[in-house]
Amino acid sequence: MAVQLFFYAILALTAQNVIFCGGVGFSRVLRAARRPKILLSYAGLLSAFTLISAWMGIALNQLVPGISPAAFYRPAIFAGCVAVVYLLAALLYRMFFAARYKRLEPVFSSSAINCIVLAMPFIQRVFRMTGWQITGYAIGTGAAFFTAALVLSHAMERLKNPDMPKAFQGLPSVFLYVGILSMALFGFAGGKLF
Amino acid sequence: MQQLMIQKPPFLRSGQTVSTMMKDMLLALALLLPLPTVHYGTHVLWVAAASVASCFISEIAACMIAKRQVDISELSSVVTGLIIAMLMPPLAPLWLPVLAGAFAVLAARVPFGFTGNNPFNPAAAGVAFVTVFWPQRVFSFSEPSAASVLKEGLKPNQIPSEMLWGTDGGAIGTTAVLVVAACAVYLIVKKTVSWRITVCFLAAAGLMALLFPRIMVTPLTSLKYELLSGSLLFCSVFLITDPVTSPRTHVGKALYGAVAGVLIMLMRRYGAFEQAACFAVLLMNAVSPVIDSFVIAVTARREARRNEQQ
Amino acid sequence: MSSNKKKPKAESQLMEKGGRRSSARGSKKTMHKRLIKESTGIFLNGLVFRNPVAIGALGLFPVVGAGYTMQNAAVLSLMMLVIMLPVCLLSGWMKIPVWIRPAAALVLSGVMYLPAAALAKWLMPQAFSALSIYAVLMIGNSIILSRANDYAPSHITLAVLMDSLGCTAGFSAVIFLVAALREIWSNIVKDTGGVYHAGAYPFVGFLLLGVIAALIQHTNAKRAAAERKAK
Amino acid sequence: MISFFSSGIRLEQQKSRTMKAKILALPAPEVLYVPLPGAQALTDRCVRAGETVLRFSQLSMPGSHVAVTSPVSGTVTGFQALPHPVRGMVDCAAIRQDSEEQELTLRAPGMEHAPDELIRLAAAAGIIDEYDGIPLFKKLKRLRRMKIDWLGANVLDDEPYVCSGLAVLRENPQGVQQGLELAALAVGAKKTGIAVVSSFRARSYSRVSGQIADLLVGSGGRYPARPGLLKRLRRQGHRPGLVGVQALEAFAQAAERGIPQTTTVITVAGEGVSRWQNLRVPLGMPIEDLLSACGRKKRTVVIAGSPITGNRVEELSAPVTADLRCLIVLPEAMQTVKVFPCIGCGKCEAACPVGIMPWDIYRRLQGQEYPDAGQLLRADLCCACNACSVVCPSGLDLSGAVARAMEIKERG
Repeated sequence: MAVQLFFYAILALTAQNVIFCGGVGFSRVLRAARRPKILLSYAGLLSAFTLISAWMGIALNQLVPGISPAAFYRPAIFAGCVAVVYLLAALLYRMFFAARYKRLEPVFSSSAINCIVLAMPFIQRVFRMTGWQITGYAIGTGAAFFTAALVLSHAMERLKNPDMPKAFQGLPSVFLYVGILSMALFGFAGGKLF
Repeated sequence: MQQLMIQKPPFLRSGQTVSTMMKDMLLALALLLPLPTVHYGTHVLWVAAASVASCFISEIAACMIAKRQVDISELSSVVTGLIIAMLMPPLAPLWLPVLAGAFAVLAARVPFGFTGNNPFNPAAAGVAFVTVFWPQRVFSFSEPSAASVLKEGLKPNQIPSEMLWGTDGGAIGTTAVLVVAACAVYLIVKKTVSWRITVCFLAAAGLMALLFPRIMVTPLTSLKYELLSGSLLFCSVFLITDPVTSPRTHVGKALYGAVAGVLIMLMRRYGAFEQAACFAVLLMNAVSPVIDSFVIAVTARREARRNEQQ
Repeated sequence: MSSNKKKPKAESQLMEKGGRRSSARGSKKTMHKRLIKESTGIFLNGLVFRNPVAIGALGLFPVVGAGYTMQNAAVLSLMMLVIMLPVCLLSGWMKIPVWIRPAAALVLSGVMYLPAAALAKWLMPQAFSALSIYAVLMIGNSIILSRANDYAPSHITLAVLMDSLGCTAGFSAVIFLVAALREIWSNIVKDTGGVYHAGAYPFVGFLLLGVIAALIQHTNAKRAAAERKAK
Repeated sequence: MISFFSSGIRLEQQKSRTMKAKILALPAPEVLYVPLPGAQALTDRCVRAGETVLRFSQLSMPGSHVAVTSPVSGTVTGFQALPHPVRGMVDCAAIRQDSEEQELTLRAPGMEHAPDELIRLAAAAGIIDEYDGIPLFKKLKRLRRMKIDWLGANVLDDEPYVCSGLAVLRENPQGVQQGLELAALAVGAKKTGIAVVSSFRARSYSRVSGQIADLLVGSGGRYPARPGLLKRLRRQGHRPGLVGVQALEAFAQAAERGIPQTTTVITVAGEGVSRWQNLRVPLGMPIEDLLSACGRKKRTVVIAGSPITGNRVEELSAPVTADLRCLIVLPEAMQTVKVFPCIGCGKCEAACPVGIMPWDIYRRLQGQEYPDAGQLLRADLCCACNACSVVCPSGLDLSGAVARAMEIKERG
C-alpha cells in the first residue's frame, strides 16, 4: 500500500508531472513564485485541496459512472463540490486561524480553485487509479507544485539582469525558462500527459 | 566585454581570464576530434564545422538584432557548437547539428542575457531539443552502441577494456574514453573546470551502478559498463561542469555533482532515451540556484549562531 | 492574477462603477463619444496590448496543453466565448462579499459549461471528444476566474462586456496562432523522419508563447516610446 | 566551515632576480624632502627655514608621533606638503645638502632595558613599521596592552616582486634577532619567531642558518600570508603579534649605537625597469632618483606600496617614506584587463582568506542599490587583501564591491 503511494508520488513528480508535462496550473505556479515568503503555505494549501478533490473525485466517479446519462453533468457537479469545499475551508480559516487567513488572503482563493484541483477526478478516471494511488498522486502533485514554485522563484531572481534583450525581460523569459525545463522532463518519458 | 585600463588595485591579475578558459575548453574539445575522424571518415569534421558555424552565425545575428557589440574574443558560442558536435552521431545529416546549434544559441543563450546569465547549458538544451524530435537520427550509430544494449537489459558484446579505445558505436566525442579522461585531467589541472563536480558526479553514478546494476552481472562489471557506455564521461567533464550553470559555493558544487550522478542513472533506467545526459544536466541546472541558496542559508545560520556565542 | 494592477491611463474613471455620476460635466454627445473611445481601448487592451495569455500568463493550460491543432483551438475559443461572457456579466451584477466571489464565479462557470459543452459537442463532436480533459477544465480557466473576481465587480457593464470580449478575442487569437505554428512544426518534423505529433508536446507551446510574448512586449515598448516622443 | 576551503591564492613570486645582488646603498641627492609625520603645527618642528642642520640633528618632536632626525647635514630651505602615493599628502622639510659631512656625536643609551625605557627609545629614534606605517612605540605599547605571548619579525613578503624584508634578513640577521629580543623584552612576550612566507624560500634566499633558522615560522607560501599565519598561531594557543623586520633592525641599531632610523630598504622591480634591485635610500629621497638609478623604460606605470594593494604614483617627485616597501614598474601594455560578466566560477570564494563570498556580494550589490545588511554575509571581516580581484577571471572589481558592502554594513 505505502509502496504504491510512494511510487505514484514519485511518478507525479517526474514522468507525469502535471505542471510541466500537462501544462496545468502554470499561472498558479507563477503567482506562488512571485511570493517566496508564503510559498510553503501556498503549496501546503494547494496539496491539501488537491487531496480533498482527489477523494471527492473517487466518490463522484463511483456515484456517477461514465455510462450513465448524468455523466455529461459531472464536471458541473464537481465544480460545485469544489466551490463548497472552498467556502467551508474559508469559513474554517476565518473562524479559527483569522491571523493566518489575513496573511494568506491573496492566495487562498487561487490555491483552492484552480486547474490542478479540478483535474484530479479526471486523472483518476483516465489512468484508472485506485484510492491509494490517487492519494499518492495528489501528494506528489503538491510536492511537484512546491518544487516548481521554488525553482521558478530562484530562477526569476536570476532572470532580472540588465543585459537581457529588452523584449525578453520579465514574462517572456519565464516562458522560455519553463519551456526548456519541461523539455528537460522529457528525459523521464514524460513528454505528454493527456 | 570591454577593454579597460587598470586604475584601482590590484595591478597584477592572475593570467586566467574567461577567454583563456574558453581557449582551454576549445583545445580539449579539438583533441577529441581526430580519433572519430580516423574511425568514421571526414564526415565528422563536416558535422563539427556545421555545428560551430551555425552557433557562431546565430550569435552574430542575435547580436545584430539586439544591437549589441559583437565580441569575437569571447568564444563561448564556438565552445557550445563544438560540444553539440561531440554529442551528434558520426554519420548525422548536416541539418541536425545546425538546428541544435541554432536552438542552443537562439533559445537557451540569447533571450536570457548573453554570456554570464543563461540558466541552462545551451549545448545540453540544443541536443535535448534535437533528441526529443528526431530520436532515431540522434541514436543512429553504425553498430548498436553499448548504451542501447544496456537499455534493453542485455550485456553488450564488447568487454569493457575494449570500449576504452572508442572504436564501438556512440556519439562522436563520447566513445574515446581515454582521450576524454586526458582532457579531464588537463582541464582540472588548468583549473578551468572545478574537480569537485566531476569527481562527485562519477562517484555517485558509480555507486548507483554498483548498488542497482541494470544487467545480471557482477556489480564491478556493471560499474565498468555504465561508466564507459553512453555520454556519461563526456558529460561529467564538459556538460555538467559549465561554471555559469553550476552552483558557486564549493559544498554546492559537490552536492550538485552527486545529485546529478544519481539522476542520470535513474534516467538511464526509467527514461525514454538511451543517453539521458542532456536531460539530467538541464534538470540539474534548474535546481542549481536552489542548492546555492540552501548552502548560503546554512552558512548564514551557522554564522549567526557563532556570533551569539561570542 | 489580474493583469491591470496599476490603473491604465486609457481607463478613465468614467468606466469605474459609479464613475458616470461624478463626471457628468461633459454634454451627452461628448460623453457618448468618450464611452465609445474607452470601450474600444479596453477591447484592444484585451486583444493585444494586455493580452491575458501572453502578458498576464492566465489561462495557459488550454493554449499550452491542447492548442496543437486548429480544431482544438476552434472548440476551445468557442467554449471560452460561451462561458466567459455570462460569467463576467453575472458576477459583475452580483453584490456578494469578496471572499465568496471566487466560489460564486466557479459555480457560475460550471453551470455555463453545460451549454458550452453541448454547443461544442453539437458543432464539432469529434474534436470535442478528442479534447476530453481540456474541455472539462475550461471551467477553472484562470482568465475567467480572475476577470470575474477582480475586473467585473469594479466596472460598469459596458466595460465588463468589452473586456470579456477583448479577452476572448485575445485568447482565441493566441490559441489559433500557437495551434497554426505547432501544426506546421509537426508536419516539418514528420516529413524529416522525426516523431509524430511533434507539436503536441507542452514545451513547444511554452517556447512559442515566450516568443509571442516577447513580440507583444516589443511592440508595446515601441508604442510607448512613440507616445512619449509624441508628447 | 567555508573558511576551511579558502586559503588564499598561489602567486609566482619573481623574487630570485632581485635577490641576486646585495642591497645597494644610494647616496643622498642634492635636495632632500624629509617627511615629518605628525608635525603639522609649527611648535612641533625644531628647526626654521634657513637654518643649517647637522646629520642626525632633530627636525621634529611631535607629541603623538615619532621624532624625525635629518639624514644629511645641510641647510633647511623650507617646509612644503608633497603628495604621497601611500598616504596622500605629507609635510616635508626640504634640506639642501652641503659638501662637508658633519655628524652629531651620539652617545649610546644606558644598558638597563626596562620596557618603558625601550619604548621611549623607539619614539626618540623615529622608527616606523614599514608594513603598516604605525610608529614602533605605539605598536609596542598596543602589543603590551594586548599581553601577547608570541612576538614575530614580520618578513611576510607575499606579493610578487617584493623582497625588501628578505634582503634585510639576509644582510643583518643578528641585528634582526637582537632587535626581536629587545622588542620581546619591551612587550613582555616569552616566545619569539621570524614569520616568513615559506621557510624553504627564506633559507635559500637569505641563507639563514644555525640558531636563527630554527626561529623561522613558515606561513604556507600563499597570498595573503598574514591572516592564515595568525589564525594558525592562535589555533596553537599563542597570542601572536608581528613587528616589521626593518623596524626591528633599526631598533637594534638605536639601542646599540643610538643611531635613529634615517634610511629604509626599497625594492625596485618589474618588467618596466631594466635593473631589479633592493636599494637602501635615505628617507625623503624623491622617487624619480630611485627609478633613474634602476633604468626605468618608457611607457611604464609606477606602483607604490604593493603590486596588489598599493596604488599608482602620479607625481614622481613624491618623497620616500618608511612605509613605502616597494616600487613596482610595469609596462602599460600589461595594465589592460578584459571585463566579462560574472560566470560564477567560485574562484574568488576560494581565494578569500576570511571566508567571504565576493560573488554573492557582487550580485546583490549589482541587483539593487541598497540591499539589506543581513544578506551581505561576513562582509565586515574583510582584510582588504584584494585576493578576490586578482583571481577573478572576468576582471571584476570584487574588492571594491566588498568594501562598499562593508561600508553599507557599518552604516546599517
